[in-house]
Amino acid sequence: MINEYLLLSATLFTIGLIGFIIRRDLIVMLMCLEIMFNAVNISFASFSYYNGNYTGQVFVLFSIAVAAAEAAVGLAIVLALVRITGINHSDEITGLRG
Amino acid sequence: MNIPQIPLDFNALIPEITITAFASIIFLLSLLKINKSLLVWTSVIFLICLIPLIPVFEGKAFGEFFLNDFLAIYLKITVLLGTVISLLLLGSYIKSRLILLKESIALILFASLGMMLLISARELISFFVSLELMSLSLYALVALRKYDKRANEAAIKYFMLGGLSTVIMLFGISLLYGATKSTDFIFIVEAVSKNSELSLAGLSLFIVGFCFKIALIPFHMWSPDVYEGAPTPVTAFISTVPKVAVFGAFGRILIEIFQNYHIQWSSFLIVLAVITIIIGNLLALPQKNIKRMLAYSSIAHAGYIVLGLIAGTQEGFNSVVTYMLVYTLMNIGAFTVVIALNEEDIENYKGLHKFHPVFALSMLIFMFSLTGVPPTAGFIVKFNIFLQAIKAGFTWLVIIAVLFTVVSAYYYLRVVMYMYMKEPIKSPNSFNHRELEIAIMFCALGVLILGILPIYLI
Amino acid sequence: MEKVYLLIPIFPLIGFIINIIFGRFSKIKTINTIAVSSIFISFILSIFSVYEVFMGKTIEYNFYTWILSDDLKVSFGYLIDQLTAVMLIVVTTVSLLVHIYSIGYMHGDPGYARYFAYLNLFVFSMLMLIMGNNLLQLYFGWEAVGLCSYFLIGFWYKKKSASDAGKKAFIVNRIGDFGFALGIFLLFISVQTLNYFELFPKLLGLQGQTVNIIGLNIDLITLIAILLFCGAVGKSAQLPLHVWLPDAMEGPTPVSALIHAATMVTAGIFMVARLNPLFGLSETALAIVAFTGAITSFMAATIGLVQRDIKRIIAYSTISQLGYMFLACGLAAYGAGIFHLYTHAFFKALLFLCAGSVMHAMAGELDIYKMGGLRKYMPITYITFLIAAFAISGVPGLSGFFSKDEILWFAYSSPKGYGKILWLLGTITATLTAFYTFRILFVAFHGKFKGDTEVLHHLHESPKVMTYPLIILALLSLFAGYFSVSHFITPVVGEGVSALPHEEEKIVMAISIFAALLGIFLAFYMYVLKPQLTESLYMRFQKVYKILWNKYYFDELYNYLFVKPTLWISRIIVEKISDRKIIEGVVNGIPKLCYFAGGKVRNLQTGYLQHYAILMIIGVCIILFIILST
Amino acid sequence: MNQIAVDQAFFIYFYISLSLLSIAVIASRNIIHSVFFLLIFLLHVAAVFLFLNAEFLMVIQIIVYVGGVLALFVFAIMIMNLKEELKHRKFVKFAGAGIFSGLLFFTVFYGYIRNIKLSPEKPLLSDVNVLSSILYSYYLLPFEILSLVLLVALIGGIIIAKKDPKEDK
Amino acid sequence: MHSEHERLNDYRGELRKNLLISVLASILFSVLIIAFGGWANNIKYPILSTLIFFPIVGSILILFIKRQNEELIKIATLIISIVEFILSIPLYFSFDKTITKMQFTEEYLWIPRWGIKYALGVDGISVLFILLSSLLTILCVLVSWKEINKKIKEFYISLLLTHSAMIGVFMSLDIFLFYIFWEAMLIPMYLIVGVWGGPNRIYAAIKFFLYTFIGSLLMLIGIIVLYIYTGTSDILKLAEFSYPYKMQLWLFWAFLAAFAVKVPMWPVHTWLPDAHTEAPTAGSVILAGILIKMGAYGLLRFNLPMFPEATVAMKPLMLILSVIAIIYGALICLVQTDLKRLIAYSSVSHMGFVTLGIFALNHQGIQGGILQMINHGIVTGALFLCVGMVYQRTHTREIAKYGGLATVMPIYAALFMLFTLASIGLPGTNGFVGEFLILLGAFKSWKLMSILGATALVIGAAYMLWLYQKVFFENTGNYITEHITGYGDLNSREIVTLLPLVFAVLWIGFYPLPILSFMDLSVKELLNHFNSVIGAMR
Repeated sequence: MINEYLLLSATLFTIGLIGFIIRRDLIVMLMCLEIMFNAVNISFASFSYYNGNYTGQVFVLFSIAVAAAEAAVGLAIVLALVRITGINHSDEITGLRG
Repeated sequence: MNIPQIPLDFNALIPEITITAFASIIFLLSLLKINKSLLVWTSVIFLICLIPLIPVFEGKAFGEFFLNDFLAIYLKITVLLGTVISLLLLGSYIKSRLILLKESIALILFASLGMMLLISARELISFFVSLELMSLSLYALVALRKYDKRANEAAIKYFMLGGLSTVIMLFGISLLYGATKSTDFIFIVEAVSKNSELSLAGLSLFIVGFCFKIALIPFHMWSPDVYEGAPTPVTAFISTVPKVAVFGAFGRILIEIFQNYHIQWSSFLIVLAVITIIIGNLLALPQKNIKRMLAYSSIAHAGYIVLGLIAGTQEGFNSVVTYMLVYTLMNIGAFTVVIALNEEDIENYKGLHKFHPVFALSMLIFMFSLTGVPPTAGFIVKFNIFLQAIKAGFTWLVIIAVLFTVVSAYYYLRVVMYMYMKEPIKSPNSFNHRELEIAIMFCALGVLILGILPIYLI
Repeated sequence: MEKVYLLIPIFPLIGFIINIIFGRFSKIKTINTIAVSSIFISFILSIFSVYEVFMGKTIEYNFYTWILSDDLKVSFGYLIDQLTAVMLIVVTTVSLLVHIYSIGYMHGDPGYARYFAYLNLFVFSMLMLIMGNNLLQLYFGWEAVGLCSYFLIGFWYKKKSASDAGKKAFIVNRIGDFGFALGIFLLFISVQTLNYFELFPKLLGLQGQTVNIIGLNIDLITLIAILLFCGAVGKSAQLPLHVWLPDAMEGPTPVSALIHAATMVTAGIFMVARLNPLFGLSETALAIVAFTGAITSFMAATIGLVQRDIKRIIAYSTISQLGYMFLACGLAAYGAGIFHLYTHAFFKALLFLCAGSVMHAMAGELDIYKMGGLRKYMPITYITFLIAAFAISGVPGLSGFFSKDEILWFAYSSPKGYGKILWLLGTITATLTAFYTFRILFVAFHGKFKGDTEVLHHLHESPKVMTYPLIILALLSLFAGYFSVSHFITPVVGEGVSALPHEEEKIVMAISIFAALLGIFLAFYMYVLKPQLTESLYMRFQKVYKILWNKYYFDELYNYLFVKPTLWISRIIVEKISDRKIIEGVVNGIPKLCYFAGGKVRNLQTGYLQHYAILMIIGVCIILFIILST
Repeated sequence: MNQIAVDQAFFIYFYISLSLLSIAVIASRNIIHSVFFLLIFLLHVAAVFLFLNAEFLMVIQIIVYVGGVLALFVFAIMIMNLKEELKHRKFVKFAGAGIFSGLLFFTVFYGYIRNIKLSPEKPLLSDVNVLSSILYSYYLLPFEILSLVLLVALIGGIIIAKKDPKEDK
Repeated sequence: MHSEHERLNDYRGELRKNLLISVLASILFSVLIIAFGGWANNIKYPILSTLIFFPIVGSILILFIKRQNEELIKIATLIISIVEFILSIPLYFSFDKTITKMQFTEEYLWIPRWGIKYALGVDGISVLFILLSSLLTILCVLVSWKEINKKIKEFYISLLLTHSAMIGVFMSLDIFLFYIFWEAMLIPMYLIVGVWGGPNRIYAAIKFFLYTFIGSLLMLIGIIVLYIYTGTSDILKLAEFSYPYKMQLWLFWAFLAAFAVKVPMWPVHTWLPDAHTEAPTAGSVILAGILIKMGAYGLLRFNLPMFPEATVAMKPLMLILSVIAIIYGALICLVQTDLKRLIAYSSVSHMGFVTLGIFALNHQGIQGGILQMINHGIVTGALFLCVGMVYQRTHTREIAKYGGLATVMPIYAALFMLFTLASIGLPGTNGFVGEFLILLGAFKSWKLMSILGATALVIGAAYMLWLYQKVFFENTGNYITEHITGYGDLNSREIVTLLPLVFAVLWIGFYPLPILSFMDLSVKELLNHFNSVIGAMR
């Protein structure tokens, strides 16, 4: 079963990744990050299940907390950007390059 | 189910705990109406007092979770030195710009706390959380100048790509955990051979996170943009201190845990190092903005440093560690000069020697040190890295590195050339704070003295 | 007592140093007192040394070690034997007279001090050359006299032709010295010494050894001799390196007398004579020496026939006479060669000094066709010139006759097959010599004055300080021949070889007397009796005349063959193409390439967040792929 | 039906629904729809945790994500008052390249881990008591650090997001 | 015009006074230091370290002099350099010519972890360069007196630091220390060329730096490989090891990369004309006088003793390259239009002689090579000084604009003539002895190469005399008459600057024995070692 769970995790991760890469909207990109976090969490939990120890679960706990923290900071940054420039699209912020 | 027990001794943790407490207090104080430079100077003095005490707390805490050995102490001192200088820069920046917030002091302290924990972490969860502590503080620091469009852009890019790398790294950790059934390094070392395929897959994803943080090509893309967009003191901080910690952790994981898989991980690190050295140096060549140029230069430096890891020996790792100290001094020093001159366009460095002989001289020292010309410390550490790489049999890699060092000399020297050999086009609108002078003098003398008497470097 | 002779070269050196440093601040009188007295002391000391040699002593003395490196040990020292003694007499006498003469000749020249300093330096160098006891010291003097010649030819440096001539002299000499130096190297690595006395005994051991040069096996001794002879060819202005000597006439005339007639140019003959044990071991080398001498002698004489410049004619005559001397040396009759050197020094110096005297009177005019009838205005000059002309033509009783006759006799009587050819060439040359010398005499001193009237008013005999040296030299030209140098130096160079009985010498002598008189008569006939004949001859042999007038086009040939191609190669191939294009192209190309590549790679940094992410993902894939494959 | 078959059936359901939901999140034009799809997605993940014997995680997933993070998203969207997305392009221009690199990642990665075999252990039977004991003793250090992470996130979030009239120059 | 003249006179008076003060002060100072040295002799007075650190300390002192106080800076530098020279004289007189060991050695553990030592010592070869360097530095200070008129303080500091680093190179007995000095010298030199140079100085400086840097770094790799192989960084010990042939070849090339660039050998010579041409006079003098000698010195110190087999194998190639450099440099000189550039290219040719001698691999060749290095330092240094002096008056280096200088500046013309003659190797000047020995050595070793090399005697004479003719002879050009007035011939400072070199030229020309015997044993030792290794291999 572990391979199936890993497949699930990888699939979700890939979808999140693709979303992260192709969406312009910064908030959706953040959501995609959350999807990826969840994909990883699934893999952790499944490993925990099949390895027979709690460490995976503990890690998921931490991961969730960190994801939340990241979301908070990320949203704040996006908010600041939108407030200053009115832009919330990733492909419109290309002032720094070269 | 029996619950593993660990002794709750946290002697070795005392410096971190002190910093935690101090940072919290500073944060609280920064909410009050207190003179900013007072805060800065308090923190600086606190850290300076702390630095000599760090070696005292050699040892372990929480069983094997937290290790404060010689290397960790060395790295921590480096981190704290970098932090002190960055704080000085920040202090001067806050004074003259009024744009950075007081909270930044606390954030820098938290970031360096995260780094110190990262350096000592011997267990993947602590490791991951410390890394996040560092990263989140850095995101916030970059975003601090929130009324600046470029800073915002930098923060977004940093955050988004950082998040991506975090997730990839986390995935790697999960695979590693799956393969070894543990997050404790000691168990991992034992278990890694049982499931080598999976753990190598985990390792390679795990390493991506490191590569991102130390900006190896092709994971470097954030760094020039962020360096350019972030407030310069923050750039100085980001470009050096986190790398110290990350390289420390990186080396530990590669050399202590995956020692037996040296061939596997070195195979792609070689590729990355070669690409990084070549492209990093080539990219730095046409830059017009000095911060950007330094960004690419630090990318290239990361390439050189990785050579020490590729060597795959404890000595190689030591050479990396010492490189980080010197790298911190010279890179922060260079950024300090940039702050002091308040000028990012290299064109405007023309004839600066006339107006600021001391700054120009220091910049000269930093540039030559970055190039790796004796008698600066930059040479000694680069020599050390090359020595270890050749010892491990990577002579051809070193030859490539050496050839591109010459390329790097070209753009470093251009700065010197502009400062000393061209006529000035305008007098710079620079500022001249005591903090900056102290920082510059410290870095320049450090680079010179360590270059002539490299006893602390080897 | 030996050490005293060290002072012979030292005094001129001191004179040089004093004059070159303090000359600028000194009075004229001080300058020439220093210069002349230093030479005079050398002269006196030379006389002493010659006396000692005459008494049968050979003086050798090492002053100090000059160069010491591994097996190479070279000293500064001196060796005075019969050969050196003769040379000492020639050099000190002529230079003393020329110094005195110059006091008058150079009067009022702004570079007066410089002139005397150079002259002293020259005497010093020449003495080093002839007195040296080893080959490297000879080389030292050899190059040093070349340098002085360079200085003195280009003495009036403001004249482009003068400085050009000086440069040419130096460089052409250097070409000869190139061979000379190689000869020294080859000799040294064969015998491990350069000292004459140590060297000569070892030469026999070299016989039969060969050296491989680009696949050819050449006899070692022959090669050494030829290489050394190269130096002599350059210094003594033999074919094909003779081109510098006529140009050297740009220098002050006393210099031409001293350096380019009497002393320096004879260094080649001296060298060959000095190294006679070496040359004697190689028939080939000797033949080369002899033929070079004979051909040069003849060609130079033919050129001399048509020139108009008084000094140039004498210069070609010098080349011709030097050829004579080489002819003698090539026949292993070194004694005869040196004898001719000795007599030639006096009458040729005299010729030059007379020419100088004429120029002095004529305000620097050189074209003999602008002179004429000078006999009346300058009697002393005329008479001395006449004596010199007789001497050079080989009129019996005068010094030239003895030496020339001896050479022709050795040529005629040589056991070698080619001796007769050489003799024939020599005899024809003798006729030509007499002809062109008397051509000067008749054109310049006889007939009517053809120059400007302005000049005519100032015509005068030269001051006494100039005429006395002329007179002394005339006396020497008259009587020097009675002192048989060839016998004197036999201990050093050996007897000349003659395969014929001594009675036949009279026939040779008669023929050569006849040749000389024929030349004189022809000149008299053409320039005094039937002056219009020259015109018709000129019309008849225009082409020959043109070739002779242009000196067989040697200068042009060298210019097109060597100078221009070298400059072309330097400018186009080496500098423009190799240095600027290829090497600099690579050197500057690499940074440009880097810069270009940097600019291209830079485009990857687009600023698009997602581009960055995509690149990261591709990086991850690469890492995974690499891990997968290892 | 035996346990394994049930598990497999549920797994297939979750696999399909989670995939579709996540695709829906990234595909919907309206950002609010995205948030709601994310909500359902997160709940499904919580259910997956349940299947993996991690009840506590399920609870945490629901509390933290649904109660915290999603609320944050919604608030943020409301504060920003973004509606332009509806009028604009949804994807970046080089979406094709993005999809390609994503799939490439999947192929390489999954091709790699597909064959791995783990030594089977007895599946974990969860006990919240044990979990808590471990968390507060064995993993005390990371737990404490985590508190700092949250503190920093707090500070960072607030100072970045807040309007500061005094320094608004 | 009158006041101008007066001002000039005042200036000259001032100058004389300053010079006098400097000389007196230096003598006093030296006496003090030497007295101290004598006193401290019991505790092994570290003369070499003193020599290295004295200018560094001096430059730190100068750092504290006020920028406006230009005269004081100059005087201080002059005093420091004269004292330095006087201090280096004992090296000559106390040197024991009868032993082959390194002398005046000092040794302290420097980087204990790697076993790297701060080890100094000199043999008969290096002493000569140290003395030459000390001498030339004084002259550089003197010639820069009026030429350098911006950033004076920095200039003199750079000069002193360059000096320290250069003599450090010649003294180091530790390969690591050697490298440090070798590279450290680049920094001040880069500044000297780039800041105080001519119009195209930046290009020249960067070219110089990058060229040498790339070579040095390749050598660095060689050093590391050596160090790893042997575990020691002691130069003397390194020479005692025998390395596998293949490794020798690689290392030979790695070291050659650095040394060939410095020498410079063909075809890596193109930095030299640019750097020499653009550098200020002092820079050119140091570059030509000492800096490029470091390359040949390196060959002697490393390539020959450490990689004898590779040296033998590479000998033909090296000889060919040397000959190409000789002829190539000479040919290019024939068509140069720039005074300094011509002299610079002549350096290429002359240094070709040096390498020709060194790779002849016999006593005369090597001895001649070393002597030729010194000669070249003296002569080319002097020529650059001369050019600098006239450039200050005319502000042009274009040969075509000159002419007739001999009339205007007779003393100058005379001195220049002497150096010209030395440059073309006339017997009686130092150039002859060196070239003769080299060609003789090369002749022993490979006749054809010596013959080809000797052609440069002809071409050398051609271009130098052509130069001399164009600059000094014929009629004075308009340009010169316009610019030269008001200065006239050389002033006393300039004559004083050139006199030591005149003396050296003639001294070595007539009596080279002291110098030859000085290095005799060292060269013998080198060759003995070399031959014994080669002999053992066979």
